[in-house]
Amino acid sequence: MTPVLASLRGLVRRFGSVTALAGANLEVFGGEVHGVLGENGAGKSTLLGVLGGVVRPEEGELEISGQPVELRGPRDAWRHGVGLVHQHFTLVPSLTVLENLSLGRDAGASGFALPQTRVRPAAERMMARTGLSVPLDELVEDLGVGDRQRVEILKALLREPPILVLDEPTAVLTPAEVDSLFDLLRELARQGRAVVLVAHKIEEVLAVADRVTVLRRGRTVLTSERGGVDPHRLVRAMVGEDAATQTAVGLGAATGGVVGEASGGLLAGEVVATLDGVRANRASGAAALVDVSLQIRRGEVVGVAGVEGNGQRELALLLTGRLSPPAGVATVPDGVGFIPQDRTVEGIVGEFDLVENMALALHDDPDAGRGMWLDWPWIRQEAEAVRSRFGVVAPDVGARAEGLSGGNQQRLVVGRELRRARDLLVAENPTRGLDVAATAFVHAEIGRITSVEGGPGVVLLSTDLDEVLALSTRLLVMTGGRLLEVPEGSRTREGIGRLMLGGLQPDV
Amino acid sequence: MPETDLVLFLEAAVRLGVPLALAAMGEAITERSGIINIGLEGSIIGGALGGALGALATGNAAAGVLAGAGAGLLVAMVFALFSIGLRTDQIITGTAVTLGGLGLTGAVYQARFGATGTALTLPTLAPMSVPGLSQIPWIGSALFDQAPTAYLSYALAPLLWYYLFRTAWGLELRAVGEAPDAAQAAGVRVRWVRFWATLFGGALAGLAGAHLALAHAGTFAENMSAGRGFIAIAVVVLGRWNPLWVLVAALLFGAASALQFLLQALGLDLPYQLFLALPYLLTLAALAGWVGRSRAPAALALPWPKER
Amino acid sequence: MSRNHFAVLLFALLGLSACTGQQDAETPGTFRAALLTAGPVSDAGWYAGAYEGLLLLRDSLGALVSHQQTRTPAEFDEAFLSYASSGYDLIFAHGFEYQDAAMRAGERFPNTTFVVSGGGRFADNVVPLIFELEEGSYLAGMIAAGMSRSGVVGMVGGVAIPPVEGTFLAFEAGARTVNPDVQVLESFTGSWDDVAAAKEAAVAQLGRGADVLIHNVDAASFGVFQAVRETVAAGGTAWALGMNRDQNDVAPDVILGSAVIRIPESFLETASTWQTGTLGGRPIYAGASEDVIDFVLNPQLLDVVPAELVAEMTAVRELIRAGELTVPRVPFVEGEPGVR
Amino acid sequence: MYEHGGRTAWVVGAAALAATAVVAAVLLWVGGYDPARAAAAMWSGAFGTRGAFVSVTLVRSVPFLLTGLAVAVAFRAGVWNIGAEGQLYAGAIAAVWVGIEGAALPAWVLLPAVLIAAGLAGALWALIPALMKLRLGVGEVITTILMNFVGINFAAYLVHGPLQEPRGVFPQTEQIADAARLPALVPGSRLHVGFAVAVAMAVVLAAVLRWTRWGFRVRAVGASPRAAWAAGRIDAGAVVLATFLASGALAGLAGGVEIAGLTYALYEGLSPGWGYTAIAVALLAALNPVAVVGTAILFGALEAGAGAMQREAGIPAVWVVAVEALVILAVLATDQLMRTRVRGAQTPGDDEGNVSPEPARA
Repeated sequence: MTPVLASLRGLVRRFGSVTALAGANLEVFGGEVHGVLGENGAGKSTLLGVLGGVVRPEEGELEISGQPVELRGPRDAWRHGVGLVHQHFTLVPSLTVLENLSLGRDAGASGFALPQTRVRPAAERMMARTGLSVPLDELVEDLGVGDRQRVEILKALLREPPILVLDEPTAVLTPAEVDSLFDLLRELARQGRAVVLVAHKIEEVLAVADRVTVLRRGRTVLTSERGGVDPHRLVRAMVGEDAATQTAVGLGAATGGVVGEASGGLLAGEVVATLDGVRANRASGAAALVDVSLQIRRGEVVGVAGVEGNGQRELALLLTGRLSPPAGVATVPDGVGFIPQDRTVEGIVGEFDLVENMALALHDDPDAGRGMWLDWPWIRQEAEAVRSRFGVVAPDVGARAEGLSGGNQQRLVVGRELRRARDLLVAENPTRGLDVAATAFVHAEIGRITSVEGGPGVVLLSTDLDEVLALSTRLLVMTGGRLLEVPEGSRTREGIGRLMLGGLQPDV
Repeated sequence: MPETDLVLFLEAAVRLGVPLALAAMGEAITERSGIINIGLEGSIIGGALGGALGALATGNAAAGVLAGAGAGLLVAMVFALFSIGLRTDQIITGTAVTLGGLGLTGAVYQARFGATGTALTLPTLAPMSVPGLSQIPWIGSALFDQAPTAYLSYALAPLLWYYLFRTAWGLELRAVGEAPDAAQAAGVRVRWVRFWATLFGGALAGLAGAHLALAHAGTFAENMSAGRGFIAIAVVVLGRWNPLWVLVAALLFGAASALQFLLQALGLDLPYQLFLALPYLLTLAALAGWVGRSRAPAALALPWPKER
Repeated sequence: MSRNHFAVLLFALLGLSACTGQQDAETPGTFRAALLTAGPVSDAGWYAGAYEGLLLLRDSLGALVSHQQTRTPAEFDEAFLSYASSGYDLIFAHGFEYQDAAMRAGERFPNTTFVVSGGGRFADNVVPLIFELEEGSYLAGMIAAGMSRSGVVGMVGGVAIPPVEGTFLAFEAGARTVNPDVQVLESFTGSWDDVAAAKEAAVAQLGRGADVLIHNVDAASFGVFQAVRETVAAGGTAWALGMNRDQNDVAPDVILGSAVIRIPESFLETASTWQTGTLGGRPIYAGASEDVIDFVLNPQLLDVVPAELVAEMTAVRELIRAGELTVPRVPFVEGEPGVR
Repeated sequence: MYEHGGRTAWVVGAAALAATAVVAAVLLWVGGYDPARAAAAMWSGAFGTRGAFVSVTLVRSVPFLLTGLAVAVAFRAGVWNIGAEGQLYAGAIAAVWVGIEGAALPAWVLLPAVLIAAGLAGALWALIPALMKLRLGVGEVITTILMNFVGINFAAYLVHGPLQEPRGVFPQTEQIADAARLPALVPGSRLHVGFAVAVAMAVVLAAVLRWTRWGFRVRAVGASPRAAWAAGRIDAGAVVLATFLASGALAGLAGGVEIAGLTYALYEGLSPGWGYTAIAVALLAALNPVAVVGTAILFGALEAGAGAMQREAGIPAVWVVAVEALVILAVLATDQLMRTRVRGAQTPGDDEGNVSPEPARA
C-alpha cells in the first residue's frame, strides 16, 4: 500500500462557543485523491486549516510523512510539504498575478534575486499543463472571481507540494476547467502525491476522489473507498439519518439534478424593469456591457448563465439602480432586492448586529421611522421576522452578523432582500458556498415569491449551470458583454456551454 | 535670479531636503509593510541627541552618525513593541512615542548639560566634494558638494527601489502591507517583516536626526527636529511610497523651504508666516495635481492579526 | 465603556500616588517666587536667564521657588491661579504673551505681584519688566557696520515679537550711525528651536553678501554661528554677533561681541524692590543705565576690531548709560509716547 | 464594539499600570527627582481638590472633548480626519473676528454668533480636504495634516498682520467683547459654559449616531463602504462630505470655545496639538461620543497633573512630558490587553474559523 502522507487524529478546536472540530480524523495516502464532504459548519475548512498550518488545534495529533509535527503557521506547513488552496482568497489584490505567484516562494533563500523572471516560465508551463489560464501581468484586483480561483490553484501547484489541499476549488470554474483540473489532480496522485479535495457537490467528489471522508458536527463519521458508497449514503452521513429525509429535496440540486419543474408555464405579468440599448464600462474603461436590451416581467425567473466576468456584475448593478448607464436607457423599479455574490463584503456589515443589518435595507424606508429618526423597535421586529421565517440560526437579533455561519449570513441576506423585492429581485450566485439544505431553501424561496400573484420578477445570475437550468423560466447566456437568448432546444449543459464559449474575451 | 542666488538656493534645497529624504525613505519602507510610524519625530530627535552624544564621546562625527541611527532605531523599537507586539493603535502609540522622544531627549540633555542648557559645539561631518560632478554648472555644487549623508540618501533611493520592486524580500514587504493575511498564507512572517521594516525606518530617521545635528547645525538643541517627522510622513505620500519619488519629493520640499529664506534675504517684504506655509501649500497643489489616486498600502495602520 | 476608561484612569493615578509622600511643610513667612516660561529653560538664552534669576532669588533671598513651562495661552490663567492661590507672592511671567492673563489675575489676587517681562500693561500689582536690549543691539549694530566690508549686514529672528523687532530696529539704527548706506537684511524662521532653519536663513543672507550677522533666535542661534563659521572655513570673511547672553565663548572664532541682558540680576533687583514694598503701579525699565543691558566685546577677537570703532562704540555706550542718548525702540507700554 | 470585564482583564490592566508606574518612578529617580512627590503632585493637580478638578482638569478637558468628538464622528464614517488642529485654528480665527467686530451686539446674539462662526469656519477648513478626497481622490490623511500647518501659519500671519491688536505691537489680536465671552458654568470657578456645550454635543452626537437615519448611514459607511453601497444603497460620497463638514465644525467649535471661554484673544500657538491628541482621545473611547467625555477628562487630568508636577514637585517640563507619554502608553496597553483577553474568549469568527476582512483605513 502507498504510504500515509498525512494523518490527523482526534482534533479538537473551538472558536468561542462554537466547536468547529470535536475529534475529527483524517488519513491521507500518497497517490490518492481524497474527497472531504460535509455540511456548512461541519468543520471541513477548519480541518484543512489544521493541515495547512492556519488553525492550531487544541487537542489531537498531526503526523506528516510519519513524523509528529506541530505547525505554527502556513510557513511551517509549506516547509512540511503541505500546499493549501483556500476557500476564501488569500491573494494580494494590488499585486499582479505573477507577483502573487512569486510571493513567499523561496522566501529568504534568495531574497535579492529577481523572482518574477524565474516564476514566469514555470507559471506558463503550469498553465499550459493544466489548462488554467490567467493573465500574469494583470493586477489581481482587476480579475473576476473565477480568475482569482485559478490563481489560487496555480499558486499552490507551482510549488508542487507532496500534499495538495484544495478547499472548494470548483465553485467558480467552468465545466471544462473543472474537468481539466480533475485530470490534473489525478495525474498528481499518480505521481505519488496526496490530494485532499473539499467540495459541496457530492457528484464532483465522486467523479475524482479515490476515497471519501465525511464530517458532521466536527467529527469524522465516515471514511470509505469510492466504490463503497453511493450519493444517498453520503447525504445521510452528512446530515444525519433523521434529517436526511427532510433534505432529500435538496439532494437534487446538490447532485446536479433538476428540482421539480421550473414554473415556466405561468403567464408572466407586467414589465417591471427595462434595459434598452445599454452600455456600461468597467473602472478600467473597458467595455463591460455592449448594447444590452432586456425586459423583466413579474413572476418570471430570468436566468443568466455565463463565465464570471462577462458583464454579469454590471448587469446586476444596472438592474438594481447602483449603476447608471453611460449610454442607453435603464428603467428600474423602486422595490428592488439585491443578493450580492460576496455576502461578507457586500451583503452584510460584519460588525453590525442582525437588527442593524436589517436597517441597512430599511434605513430610507418611510415605515422605518418618522422624519430623521429611526424606529428601532419596528426594525427589530422586522429582523425578528426574518430570523424566524428564514431560520437564521443566531442567539438573538442582537448578535453580530460576523459571528454567523456562512449559510446563516446568506439566509439573513436572502430574507431581507426578499422582503425588499416588491418588484424585482436580482441575485448573483445566491447559493455559492451554501450547503445542500441552504441551497434548497434559497431555491424554494425564489420559486415561492414568483408563484404568488403580483410577485416580483427575478433575475438570477449564476455560474452554476445546474442552478440556472433548474430555476429559470427564461434562459439567457452572458458572454463578452452581450446577452444571448438560449433557444428552447439548447437548454442543456452542453448547449449553454457552447454559447458561453462564444465570446470569452469581453474586452475589445 | 542671478546665477549665484540660484546655486545657493539649490544648495540650500538639498541641505534641507536630505534629512527629510532619509526619514521619509525609511518611513516609506515602514509604511509599505503596513505600519504608519507617527513616532518618527521621536526617532529623529533621538537620532540628533544620540548623534551629538556619540560624536562628543568619540570625538568622531562618523561614529556619532552611527550612534544617531542606533538611537533612532531604539525609539522605533519602543513603537514596534507596542504597535506590533501588543497591537496597540499605531496613531496613538506614535503620538506617545513622539512625546516621549521629545521629553526624554530634553531630560537627558538637561541631565548632561545642565538645566539651562549650553550651546554645544559638535564635531561635524564636513561636506565632501565629488570630483568632476561638483563642477557641473548650476546643480553640481548643490548635489555633489554635500555632507556624506546626502550621498547616502542618493544611494539609498535606487537601492530601496530595487529592494521593493525587484526582489523577493521587497515583494514580501509589499504583500505584508497590502494583505497580511494573504502574505501569511503564502508563508511570510508578517510581524517579523513589519518589525524590521519599522526598525529600519527608525534607524533612517535617526540618521536624519544625526545629519541635522552633525552635518547641518553642528549642535544639539531641544526640539531641533522641529516637526520634520510629520513633514517626512507627508513626503512619503507625495512620493507615492516609492523611494525614488520620495527622494524627489523631499528635495522639492527642501526647495520650498529654501525658497522662503532666499526670498527673505532678497528683502522681499512679505509676511514670513505665509512663506512658512508655502511648502505645505505646494504639497497640497502637487497632491491635487499628480499624486491624485495613488493609494496607501491597504493594510496601513491596521493592527494585525485582527483578532488574537 | 466610558466607565471602564474612568476606572483605567483612576487606576493609573492611584497607582502613581500609591506611595504618596507629603509636600514640604510650609515655613511661615517664607517668601515664595514663581516663574512662568513659554519655552524650555534649557535654551541657553532668554528662558535660561530667567531660570537662573529664579535660582538666584532662592540662593540670595532664601525664596521658595517654583517654575512652570506653559504650552498654550489657555494655561496662563491656570498657572497664575494655581500659584497665586497657593500663596506665591511674586510671579515672574517671562514673556509679553502673559500680559492679558496677568492683568486678569492681578485683579483677582491683589496680594500677589505679577511681573511680566516685556509686558505692555500695568496695575498696582502687575508690573511690566522692560528689558531695553535695544541699547545693546544698537551698539552691536555699530560694530557690525564698522566691521562689514560689503556694507551688508543681516539679522536672523525667530518670531517677529516686539522684543525681537525692537532689537532689530535698534541694530539697524546703530549700524547707520557708522555707515549711513549700510544695507540690512532681515529674516524670520518662525521657530526658536529649529537650528537648521536658522542656519539656512543665515546662509541665504551670507549668500546675498551680508558679512556680519546678528540673531535673535534664542536656542537656534547656533545655526547662525555655524553658517558664519562655515563661510570662514570656506575662505570667506564673516562675523557674527551674540544676543541675550554673553555668547562670545560659544563660537569664539567668529563672534565679535554680544548684546547681553543680565536677567538674573534684574530679577534679583526686582525682587528686592518688591521686598521694600515699592514695586508696582509703573513699568520697570531695565537698560544699560541699570547695568542690566550691555554690549560685551569678545576678548579673543579684540585685535580684529579697529580701535577707533571700539572707542566710538564705548563712547556711545557711556552716553546711553548716562541717559543722554535714547536708542530707538518699538514702544509698547501703555502711556509711553506713541502707544495708544 | 467591545466589552471589558472579567477578572483576568483587571489583573492584566493592573499589571500593565504597575509596570508603568515602576518605569516612570525609576526614570524620575534616575533623573534625581522624587517619584512619590511627583505622583502626589500629579494627583493633587488633577483631582486633589474640587478647585483643581473643576477649574483645571475639566477646563483642560474641553478642547480635548470637542476635538475628540470631531475625530470620533469622522472616524465613524471612515473619514480619517487628522486635521482637527487646523480646523480648530480656523474656528478660533472666525470666533475672534466675530467677537471683536460684533462688539455692538447684545450677548444673546453675539455669543451664539461667535460659536456658529467658529463651527462654520472649521467646516469650511474641512471642505478643502473633503473636496480633494471626493473630487480628486486624494486621501484625506495627508491633506488634513498639511491643512493643519497651513492653518497654524495662517493664524500666525493674521496676528502679525490683519488681525493684530490695534497698537500693532504684540502678535495677538484685540480681546473679544465682553458680550462674546462664555460665562462661568460653576460660579467662582474657571469652568465656563463651553464645557456644558461640549458635553451636550457629545450627547447629541451619540443620539444622532444611534437614533437617526443619517447617523446610521454614517456608521454603515464607516463599517463597510461596500456593504453600505451594495446592500444599503447609501451614497457614500454624500455621507463622507456631511461627516467631514460636521467633524470640521466640531473642531472649529473647539477653537471658538477656547477663545470665548478662556483666552479671549487669538495668539500664535493657541493649541499645543489638541487636534492630534484628539485622535488618542477618540480612539481610546472606541469612537463612542459619550465615552469621549470620559477620555477627554482623562487627558485633561493628565495635563492638569503635569502642570502640578512642575509647580509642586519641581519636575522640569521635559520630564513631565516623558511621564505623560508613559501614561498614554500604559493606558493604551492596558486597554488593548483588556480587549484582547475578553475578545479572545468570545471570538466567534464564522463557523469555519475564518474571520472576515476589515475595511482598509487609510
